[in-house]
Amino acid sequence: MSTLHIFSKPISYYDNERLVNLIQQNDTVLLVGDACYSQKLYFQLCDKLLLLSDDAKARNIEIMQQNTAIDYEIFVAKTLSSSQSITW
Amino acid sequence: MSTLHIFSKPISYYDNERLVNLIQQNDTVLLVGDACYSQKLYFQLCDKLLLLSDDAKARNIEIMQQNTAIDYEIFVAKTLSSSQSITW
Amino acid sequence: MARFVLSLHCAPSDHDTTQRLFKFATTCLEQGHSVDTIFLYQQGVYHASEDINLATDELAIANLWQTLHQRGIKLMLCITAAEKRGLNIAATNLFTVAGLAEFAMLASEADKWVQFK
Amino acid sequence: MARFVLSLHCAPSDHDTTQRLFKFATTCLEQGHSVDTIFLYQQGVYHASEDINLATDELAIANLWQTLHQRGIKLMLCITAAEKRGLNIAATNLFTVAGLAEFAMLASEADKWVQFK
Amino acid sequence: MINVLVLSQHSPFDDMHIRDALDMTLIFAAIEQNISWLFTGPAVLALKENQNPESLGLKNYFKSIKTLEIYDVENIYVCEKSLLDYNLSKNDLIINAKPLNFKAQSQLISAQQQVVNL
Amino acid sequence: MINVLVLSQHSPFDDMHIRDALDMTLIFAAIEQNISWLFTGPAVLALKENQNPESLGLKNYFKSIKTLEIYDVENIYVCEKSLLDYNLSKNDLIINAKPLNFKAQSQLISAQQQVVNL
Repeated sequence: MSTLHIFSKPISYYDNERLVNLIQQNDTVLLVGDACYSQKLYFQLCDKLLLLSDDAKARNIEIMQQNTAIDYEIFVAKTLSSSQSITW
Repeated sequence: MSTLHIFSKPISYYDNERLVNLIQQNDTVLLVGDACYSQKLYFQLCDKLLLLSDDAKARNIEIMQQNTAIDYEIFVAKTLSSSQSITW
Repeated sequence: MARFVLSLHCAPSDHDTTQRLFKFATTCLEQGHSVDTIFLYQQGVYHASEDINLATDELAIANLWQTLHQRGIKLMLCITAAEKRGLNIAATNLFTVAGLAEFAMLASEADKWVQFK
Repeated sequence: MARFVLSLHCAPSDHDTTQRLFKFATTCLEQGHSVDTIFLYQQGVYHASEDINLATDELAIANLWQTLHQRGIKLMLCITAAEKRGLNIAATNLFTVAGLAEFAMLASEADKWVQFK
Repeated sequence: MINVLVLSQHSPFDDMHIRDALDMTLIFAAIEQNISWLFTGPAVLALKENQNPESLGLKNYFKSIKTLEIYDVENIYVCEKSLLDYNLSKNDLIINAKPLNFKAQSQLISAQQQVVNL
Repeated sequence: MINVLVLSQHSPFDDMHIRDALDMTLIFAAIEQNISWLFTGPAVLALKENQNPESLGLKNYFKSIKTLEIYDVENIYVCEKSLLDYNLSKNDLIINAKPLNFKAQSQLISAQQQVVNL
């Protein structure tokens, strides 16, 4: 089981260095809201990202090939399949 | 004439890289509130810092030799002797 | 089917987070899960104000809370957080004033607690 | 002697910024300067709430505003910011409800505008 | 007439920061002061084209930004480095904003009587 | 009984973040859950000794942090790296908090049912 890390702001809002060290290989990183704008920079935290589809679309963000757009059903399902979630 | 830059939070709250480039040689950097905790790290922005004395004392912070403690009279005077102030 | 509690930590001026909380909560219900409470904490308590006055092209926050309430979700706010922040606790709309302990007990029984901020 | 305007941008739960604004404003007056207004903007508008309820070991915020008011400083708040955030603009304590233009004119005439947040 | 600079550093939907800055900019223009607006860091994203906040139920304040020129607000600036950070070019922006390097931003700041960071 | 972790990342007088986290920690202890509290980043400064907020008129909530042990809150953790960043050692802290490296922090997180970031 792994942790779901939820980010809602561009990565410059957070302390990357600590986060890089806290996020584990098998954890999931989900970008919602304004975090979607910096999907490229979030790669330093995790090499596979989920983006909340509605939020990305409203911001005219094309989801990069290696990333995955998810809807609210999957968002809810991910919180259940993770051992714990952290809203950063 | 120069700019007065006022910071109230530890430096990790800000985008250092942009600030380093925006603060000029002859500008003044004033640390108030929780910014006083990171006087050492603020040297990357400016090599001479002012700290608001009351705020530093309440936090049990010893002011480093190269920095200067100021009271509210000097705080007010500094806003007047600077061309403009920015509260970051 | 799982039991959720959700907490909201940002002021009503953060419309983006508000719409996300709404969609997450309604999706939980549509998937057959239960949402035992939505709890206002920190700046989130201001959502219970009866004086929010928004233009028609803004997010219809009042309608969102009305919908969540009608679907049976218990809307709660933290009394300590509210008193310190100046919310009128005698007029809190659809929200019930509660102690932190009441929420903590619901959170302890829930399968998942998801924060929105 | 100079003319100041000051603006406050954080919620009343930020006691540290509040005490700093108070000391700065009173020092301005003691130094013979004038403070043409203190203006509440963004989350600062919640300072005008009449329902802030703090224990006696907390910063006596109400007293600070009372003192500033008694010393003749015009306390103002932004109506647009207040309506969106749920402040009851019919009960704003010592603060006068004003449009942004009113403040902007004072700021344009002042020698210095200092923000607190 | 004084020079006033509004500084925006927050991302587009972070609370109402950009909208508060927009209101402030418009008001200073209305009372005929020499107003400038500088977007830096994630705030530059508020100028990105083809965004559609209505799909989330949110107000489309980008439309109001587009009308700034009508209100004679012509001094709109963006941080060149921040555009790069978010892969934006001048042509991806909804208004005609002037990209500034750090030195030019410092000069802009130095020319002001008041700087307000919202 | 479930494992709940309160996470603090804000500086001591940034709004009421640390105080909100303190309240949350005490409540979960009171209802007899297995509560832990992790201080990381500038939040570690809330554990620095000899601070005197009364001199600013502010409530001294550090006194309440000191009483955590009385309420059987024993799982207090600090980020080792953050202590270094602020030149603090374990002996400069007002309570007996366990310094954790990043790996141990990740393990702590993995052991929780709920993690709340305040």
